[in-house]
Amino acid sequence: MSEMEDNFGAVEAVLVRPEEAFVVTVDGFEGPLDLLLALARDQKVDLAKISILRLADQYLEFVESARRRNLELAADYLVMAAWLAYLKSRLLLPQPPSLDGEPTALELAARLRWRLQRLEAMREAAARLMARDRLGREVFARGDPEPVTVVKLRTHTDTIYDLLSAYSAQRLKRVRGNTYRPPHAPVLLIEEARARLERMLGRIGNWSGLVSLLPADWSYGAKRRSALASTLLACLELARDGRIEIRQLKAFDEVYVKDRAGPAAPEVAA
Amino acid sequence: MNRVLRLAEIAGDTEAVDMPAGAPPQINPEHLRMVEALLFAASEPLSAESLSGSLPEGADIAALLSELQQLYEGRGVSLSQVAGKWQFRTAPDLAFLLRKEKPEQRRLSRAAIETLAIVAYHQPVTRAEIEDIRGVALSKGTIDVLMEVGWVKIRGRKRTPGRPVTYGTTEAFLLQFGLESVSHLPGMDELRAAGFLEAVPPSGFDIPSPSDELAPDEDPYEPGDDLTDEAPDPIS
Amino acid sequence: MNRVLRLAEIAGDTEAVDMPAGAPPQINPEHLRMVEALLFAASEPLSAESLSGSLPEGADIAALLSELQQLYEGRGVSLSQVAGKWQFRTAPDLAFLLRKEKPEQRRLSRAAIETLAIVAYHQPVTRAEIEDIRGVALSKGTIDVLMEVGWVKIRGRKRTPGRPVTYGTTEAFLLQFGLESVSHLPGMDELRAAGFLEAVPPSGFDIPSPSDELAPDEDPYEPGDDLTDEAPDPIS
Repeated sequence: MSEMEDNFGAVEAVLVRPEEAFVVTVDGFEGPLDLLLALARDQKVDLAKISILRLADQYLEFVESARRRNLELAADYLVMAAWLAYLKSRLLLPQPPSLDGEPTALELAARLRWRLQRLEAMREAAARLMARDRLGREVFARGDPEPVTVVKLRTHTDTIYDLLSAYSAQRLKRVRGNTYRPPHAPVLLIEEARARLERMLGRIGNWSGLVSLLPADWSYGAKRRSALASTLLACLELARDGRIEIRQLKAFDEVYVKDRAGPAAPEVAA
Repeated sequence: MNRVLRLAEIAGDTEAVDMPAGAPPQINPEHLRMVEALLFAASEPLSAESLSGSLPEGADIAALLSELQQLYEGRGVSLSQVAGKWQFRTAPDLAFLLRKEKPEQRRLSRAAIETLAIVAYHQPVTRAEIEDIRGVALSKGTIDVLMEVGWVKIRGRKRTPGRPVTYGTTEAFLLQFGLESVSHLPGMDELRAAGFLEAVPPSGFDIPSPSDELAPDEDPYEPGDDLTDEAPDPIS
Repeated sequence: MNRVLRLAEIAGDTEAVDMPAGAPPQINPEHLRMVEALLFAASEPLSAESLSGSLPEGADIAALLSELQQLYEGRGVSLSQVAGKWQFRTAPDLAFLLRKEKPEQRRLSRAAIETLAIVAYHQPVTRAEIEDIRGVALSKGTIDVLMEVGWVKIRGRKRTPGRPVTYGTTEAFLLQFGLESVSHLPGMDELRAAGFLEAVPPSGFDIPSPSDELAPDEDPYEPGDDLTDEAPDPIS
């Protein structure tokens, strides 16, 4: 039994090779089984009683005539032809005693007959299915449905506690805000000053005054104080890293900066 | 009786029931079925003319429609006429079936509850006054939200230039927060006692005593008033 | 007679007509109206459960549905049971009236139609099994088309080497073809009795019946699975 399965399975596997994903139809047939079914109908007998021997002949004839007409048949048609020729020869020979599970020719023929019947049964089922009254074609649902409207029933969970605490906190904050609010002094961060200087490296003239390096919009008032302090600290960091030199002649005097990587003195590093 | 017989005729086999002699306009049950199906499947109301166009020649469309309307009378579905056209609709008294209520719990945003509290304590209060008390401009939707929830209403207009509208709280507000009237909102001492304010509030801090009564400088709101609810913008 | 009286009762006022003694299950006319309205309003079929959910406690939904079905029998609109749910649909014999400039639905190829039928009758079924029945390789797009139309879905994996995916039909398929369930497919019993729903010629094996339930050798499909839908090719 299982060997019969295997045996047949091998033929079928060839018939349905996935790489033949596009199927060349022969005169409108969808594969060898479809062709066989059409030929079987020509015999005008019940499929259950169809002569497989005659069917094999019809099929081989068909393949032969296709060949004569120079039609190129898809491989699966040829595989079926070869298998039918083999089946035919076995059916014609006297039946040898069944070898240990090996399917007999009659069994193979019966199985083919059954597959044809099954295909036809499914075809009829498909036809019956498609003949049903279909929604949107023969029968129609309500054309203008009245959908259920969802009404949101909102409930608020706010309590008198929320109300009073929001009010008290807000009023207090406001009253305090009016009495003392530390003024926010503008601050140029040291990191910003340093990043700015680093971008300027190579373009700083020899011994430029520190004041000349301040950002233009930070050159007066509180902003100037913050910018001066941050830029000085940034210069000290860069000097520590050996990227610039700093000089001040005496306390509180102007601070001068020299770019060690500047274009004027490229090899000063030594 | 006549009516019932005709019902039976439509519902069941046509041969079995004899039309009583002298029955009013001959209703062809086949035509009735057709009108029924056409109206059911239509995506919009149909006029008698367009129904006629789909029915066999000579069908008495007016009689058919009136028969169909009677047939559905008192049922879950009724045949109604809108703008001269016909359509099936579910019976109006069953509208509740087509409405699902979905409970949803919400909380006001910080800005909204602060604004609500200010309206409650300082009413009647104008938008500009609310902004002054909060120290922040009111975003467009805040008062709208409170009015939509139904806790804040426009109560009048202030007798100042521009006649800005004044806001106050509603009955629903009192219900939500369990207050008998706005004058029952806790005052300074009670807020202090409840721990909302520290023992010694900053100097100049006071809590107003709100009232439902019109303020001396307030006019009642008349819906006929123009709908600007703000003082003219001083900038534009 | 009984029937007619009940019809009259539903159509008109309830008091006027006495229920005949010994009437079958008491149909509450209000409940009947409600079921009618709910089904009429819905754009999709409704299950008995969901109808129950909208009706008053204790309403006999089965009796109401069967009463309503009878009430609409022979009319232009009828109450049909599809995919285990209930929906009003126009009577099939009136198709000629309603089939107008409906945009022609995508035409399915012969291969697609056959494949659909095989999936419907043989589900759960693998691609290899479909190919075995048709005796030809399925072209790549065939199942895709059916899935795109929404009639076929991946339902699981077969517990065989390679764990190929199994296909089945969807609820939309049942709705489209007006089927109560897959076991109501036309000619199902005959096909089963003849053994044509089996993979091998009948020889006294158990006969499977298509079902939405997972087959004994089927695992539910998990979208996380890799998308190979075929057993490893024994040839390549």
